[in-house]
Amino acid sequence: MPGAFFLGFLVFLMAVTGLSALFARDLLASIIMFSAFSYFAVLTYLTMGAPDVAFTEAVVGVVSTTFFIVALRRMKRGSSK
Amino acid sequence: MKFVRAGALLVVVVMTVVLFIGAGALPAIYNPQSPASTHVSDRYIEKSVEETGSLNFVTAVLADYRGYDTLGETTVIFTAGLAAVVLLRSAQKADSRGKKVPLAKAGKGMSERFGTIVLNTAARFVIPFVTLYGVYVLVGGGEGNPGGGFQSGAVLAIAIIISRLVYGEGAAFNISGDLALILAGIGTFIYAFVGVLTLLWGGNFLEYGIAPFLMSAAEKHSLGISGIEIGVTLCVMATIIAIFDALARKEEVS
Amino acid sequence: MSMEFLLAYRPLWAILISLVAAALIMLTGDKRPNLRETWTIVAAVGKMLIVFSMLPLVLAGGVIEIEPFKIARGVSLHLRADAAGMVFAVLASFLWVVTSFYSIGYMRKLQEEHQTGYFACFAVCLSATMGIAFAANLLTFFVFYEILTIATYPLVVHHRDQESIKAGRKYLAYTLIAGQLFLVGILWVQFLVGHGDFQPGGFLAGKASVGALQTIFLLMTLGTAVKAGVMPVHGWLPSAMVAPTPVSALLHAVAVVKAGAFGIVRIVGYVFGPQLLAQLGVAQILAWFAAFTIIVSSLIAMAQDNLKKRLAFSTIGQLSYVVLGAALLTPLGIMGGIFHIVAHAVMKITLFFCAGAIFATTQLTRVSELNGIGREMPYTMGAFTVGAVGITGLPFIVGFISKWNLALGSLQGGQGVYVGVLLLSSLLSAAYFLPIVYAAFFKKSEPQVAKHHCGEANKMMLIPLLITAAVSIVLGVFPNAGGGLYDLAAMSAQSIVSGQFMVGGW
Amino acid sequence: MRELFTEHLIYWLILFLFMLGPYGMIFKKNLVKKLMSMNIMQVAVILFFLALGQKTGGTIPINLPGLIGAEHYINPLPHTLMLTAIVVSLATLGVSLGLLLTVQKRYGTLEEDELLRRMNQ
Amino acid sequence: MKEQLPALIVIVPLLIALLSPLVAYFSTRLLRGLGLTAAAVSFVSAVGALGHALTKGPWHYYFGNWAPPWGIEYVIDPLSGLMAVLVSFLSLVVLIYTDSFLREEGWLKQGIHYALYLLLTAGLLGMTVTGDVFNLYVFLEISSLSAYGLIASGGYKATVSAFRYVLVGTVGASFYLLGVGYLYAITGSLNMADLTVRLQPLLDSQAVLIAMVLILVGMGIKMALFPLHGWLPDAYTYSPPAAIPFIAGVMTKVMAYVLLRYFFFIFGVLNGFVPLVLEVVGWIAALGIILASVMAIAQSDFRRMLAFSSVAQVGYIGLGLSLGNMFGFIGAVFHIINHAIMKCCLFLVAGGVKWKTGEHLIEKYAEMSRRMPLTMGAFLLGAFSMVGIPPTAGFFSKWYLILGAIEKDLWIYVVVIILSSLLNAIYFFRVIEQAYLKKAPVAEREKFVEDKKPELPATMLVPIVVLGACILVVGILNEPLVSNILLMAFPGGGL
Repeated sequence: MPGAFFLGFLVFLMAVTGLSALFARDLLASIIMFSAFSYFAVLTYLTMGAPDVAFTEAVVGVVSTTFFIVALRRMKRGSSK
Repeated sequence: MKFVRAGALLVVVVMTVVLFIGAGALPAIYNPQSPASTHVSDRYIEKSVEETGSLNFVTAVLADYRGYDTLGETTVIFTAGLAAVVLLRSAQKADSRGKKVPLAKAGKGMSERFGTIVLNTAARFVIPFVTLYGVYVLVGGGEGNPGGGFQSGAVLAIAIIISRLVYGEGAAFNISGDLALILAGIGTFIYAFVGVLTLLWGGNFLEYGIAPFLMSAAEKHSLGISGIEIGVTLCVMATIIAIFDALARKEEVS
Repeated sequence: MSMEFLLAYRPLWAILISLVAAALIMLTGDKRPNLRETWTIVAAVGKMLIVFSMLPLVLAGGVIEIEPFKIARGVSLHLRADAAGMVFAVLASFLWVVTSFYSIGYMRKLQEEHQTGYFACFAVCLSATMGIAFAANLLTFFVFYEILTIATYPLVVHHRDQESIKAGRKYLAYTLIAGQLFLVGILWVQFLVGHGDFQPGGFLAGKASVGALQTIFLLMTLGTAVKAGVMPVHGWLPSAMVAPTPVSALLHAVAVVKAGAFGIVRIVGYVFGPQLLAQLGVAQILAWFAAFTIIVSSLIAMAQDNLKKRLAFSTIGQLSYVVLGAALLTPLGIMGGIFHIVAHAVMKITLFFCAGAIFATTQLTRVSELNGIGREMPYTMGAFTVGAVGITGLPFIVGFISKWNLALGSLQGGQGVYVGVLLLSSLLSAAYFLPIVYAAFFKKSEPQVAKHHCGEANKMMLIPLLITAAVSIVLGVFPNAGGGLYDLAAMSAQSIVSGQFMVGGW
Repeated sequence: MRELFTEHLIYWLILFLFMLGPYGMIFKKNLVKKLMSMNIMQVAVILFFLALGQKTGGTIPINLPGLIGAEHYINPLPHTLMLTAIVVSLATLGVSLGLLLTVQKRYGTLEEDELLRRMNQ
Repeated sequence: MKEQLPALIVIVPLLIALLSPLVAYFSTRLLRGLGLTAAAVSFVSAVGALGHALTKGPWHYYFGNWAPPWGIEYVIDPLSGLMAVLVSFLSLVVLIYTDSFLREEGWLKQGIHYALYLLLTAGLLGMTVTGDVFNLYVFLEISSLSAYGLIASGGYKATVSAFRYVLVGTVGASFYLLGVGYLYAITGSLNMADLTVRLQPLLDSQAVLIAMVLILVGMGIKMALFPLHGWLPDAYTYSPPAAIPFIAGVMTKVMAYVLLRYFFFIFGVLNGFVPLVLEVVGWIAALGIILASVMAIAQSDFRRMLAFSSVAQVGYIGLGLSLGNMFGFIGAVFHIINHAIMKCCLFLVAGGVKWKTGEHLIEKYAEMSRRMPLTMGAFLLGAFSMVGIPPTAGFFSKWYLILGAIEKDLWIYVVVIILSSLLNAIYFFRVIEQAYLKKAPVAEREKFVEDKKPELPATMLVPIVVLGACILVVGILNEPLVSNILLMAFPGGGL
């Protein structure tokens, strides 16, 4: 089953991006790594043959990254005082 | 504090080990005879085309066999919208203490625009296609390609967010926070109302086959499915915008 | 509402009448004060009539039994007016009438506040007492037992000052812990036997191992002994003296302590039964505790200068008479114990009324200050003398009869040592009561007493204590006068021992 | 042993991702990172469900005219469930970010211990 | 419409909630009216469904008319019917209570609050009556999210505690979902009845043990079982007084009901690893009862004390669950009912005192019985019931729990229950002393002497008194409740 190894590799990639999202020092860096994590999740779903779920994950990934960035902007401006 | 930290770490490690050992007892991946692939899903695959008239099995299961789950699902996203708005609205001074602000202009705070010349032109080009694609995803779902209420709602929301980011809050192509919340409520209400309609016609909740139109069962089901898909799209789009508006709103008075 | 339905459900009406009165007092009390008293008196008299109306039937050997509704799975609210229950019910209802008159006089004299709460809790206490008297299974008994605990708490903390709050806390600590232990015992019996219905002669024989039965007996007697003030667990009683005197009178003579003693009689007679207890050998231990309490409490009483504290310790001693009577397992002993509930109640309530009257009129509480009070308040001190002498066991006063039966009971059971204990306690009680009487009448009166020239207590307090003194003399001469309590005691002892021939007696 | 490895490798990786959630939530100081670990945990559960639905030789669960029979298609049920789970994760994300903004606006910090200190003052 | 009752229980509050923001824009009075009718209709249909379940046996309602393993079904059996009646009744009562708190809020705030409240009701009702495990997860999320929203709308400290609640709650939900995943992996079905049948042969396999542990941890977090209760005290203390009575009273109980449903019905109490897991649950619950009661004694804020006492009382339900026999089941379910009513009543009292005097520290409760006699009367009943004084309902749930423990010969649990009712007595009588016996400082005395207004507006006082009366009524009428409903609900059928 070639799929298993490819799948395993993708999930491994997800694990790497997930860990680096958590252990990045700067918030913006971790948010970027987080969107990479979501991106690899989309790829994993595709290799698992779930187009609907992949599409939704992609869209939700975009929206959640936007939310994170917007929230971060307000926090940066907010935390200045 | 140290002690609690160590205790928690211990619990997490133990839990991981237990799960890893337990994973062995799970049925092997990819084997077609695994209980999950044989017990319930075969009927979805074989009968969903003639029963629900939708080529995409996932949409069939999502909107028809387990349609009630998706109603719950849409309500979840609506609740999230409510919670986010009530939270950030209470953070600001309760400005509109009861006096009615016309919906369209409600929440028309000044928010800075990122619109430089490059972004303006790019946005002017991108937004129509994104919206068109969103509508296509909603309509195309029936003909057997992936897509449906959630995806199209989100894509349309992205279109509006792009316009909101680039042209600021005054952009024509924008929905105010309060209006978005009400729209989300209406969207989910459409979904629930389709269910209530089937109740009124005498069937169980969300039983599309009971509709009194002169159509084959499959067409009735696909009509029902597209009905609720529209509700879902409206709700998801409006909620994402409501949450975005709540997050991005630069409160006027700090 | 057909007639026999009304008659059949009398035990329930006896309980409910004062609950209704309590509700009425709470509703109307604040606005129109004297309504409080009228409701109390109406309820007291009504309850007495209901209870006395059941007397002839029970005296004739009959039993009024009802199960209005089920209160738990497999257990119903089971009320039964049997001989032992009637003794306690007649006593409580009669003394409540007297106490309510007395407390009206006492409260008016001292202008106490919170009187609405006082009278309402009084009424609830009495309905709980009725419930305890008529309970026919362990759960019903326990329900009313706990209601009594909770209803007495506001009375103990009546003065709302720091000292009474502390006393209230102590009272709750003892009684709640005891209640929980009792509950475990009841549940264990419920599990073993599937029901908790009292049967004369007990129903636990052979139902569990000896060890289990002994533990159940320990749990249940601990649960009731706290309220009966048996020595190691009597701590709350003296400190509950901070309550106003009618409450102490109610606590010590009519309701709470008697409920504990009555509980022990129920457990010994109707749950375990004499034969089983004899086999288990635990009755001996209970008898030793009772004897120990009798002696030690009398010794401590002598050292108490506060009059009410001295009466409290005397009560602890007298109550252990009842416990001793029950623990003797002989018909005469049990009869003596049950009758002593009546005897002690009547005498001790007289003493407390006198103490209250003295406090109300002269604000004196210490025994050392009472020299020469006899000349100031002749009737009060006269009644006090009757009560005091009655407790020491003078013939022709009711105390003697029960002590006599107790002595015969211990002889009948072959445990002569307890006769010695009874005699010694009579001497000790004489030692702590007679000095008061002597000082009151023959010593030169103290300056404050003379200065007061207060004269007798007011009528509302004087008449009740004279009545109870008279009753203790009348009962001393004709034990069956009024409610035929002596026969009732004999009948209940008879039914407990079931079959053993009853011998001797006055 | 070898097939045990290939059969269940995917599960172990998924469960590692799953346990990353509570780990990150407890040990990461920054509230935003706690939020991310919560999200990672939810994605892990989604992966787990999808892995359950896999079939060798199954194509995507969309009806191809020629192909009849359940063994040709991948099990659509987990996909439906996971659509719901993804949107739930978006919903909780939206609410939590709203909460974070309010906390940050009031207490000016998102570090856990700093926040607790300022809260209890 | 008669035969659609199970759907109406959940759908009516859901529909009204969806329209709340729209209706609020037009008229808040209409919104209040609609909210009350929604709760009332849901209550009536729950009672109707329970009646049907008791007379004609469990009621299976198929959504979209798809048969169970394929579609979602609602099962109204005596247990879920009783829970639905309890939840909808308390929701109706507390809805009347919250009315006066929202009077002066903005229209959108009111609309959102009503929507969140009705969604919480619909979510909890959905969880009690559903027969599908994944549907239960969806409604779990609906109720959790609306609870996060309700708690967070109570000021800044509430926001921090709400954030922690979101994190811990979502972790709990994910654990639960993974548990459902495991069950789905080895049986292939999501319907409870079908799951029960297909699990029987597999009960000794490791996967079922892992699924059990996951669901137990997941629901344990949502139910605030002892070691997993970290989020509860802050969430209950800082949340707005309008929402907390319903959340505190009902939410943790429905989660406990889900565990009861899993362990008594789906896994079956006697086979496979279940007795082992239940014993562990029992020990944790027993430990939790004692420690939480001790912590409750140490609190000075009335609501925080109630929060810790909630954790202890949930331990009772865990204990009842772990006993596994009939009396343990009856004790657990009966305690769910009692504690829901008691805790709801006590938090209503706390909210009422805060509304009238703005106080929530216990020493500020001095002489409160003079100022608010009826409210403190209801508090008294609640306190007696928590301590377990006979005529009230709390005593009888202890009665059945101890009976169950004796039947299983687990004397440690008997000691734990007895010890904890004494601990309860300590911290409740501390408040009773404060309210009834202590004198208020002179300054406050004048304040309340001259305000002639009734102690609380009627819309707040009526729910408090009604729940106080309920405690007594349920206590006295516990036998018919147990024999007719709970015994029929017990999986093996009553004795």
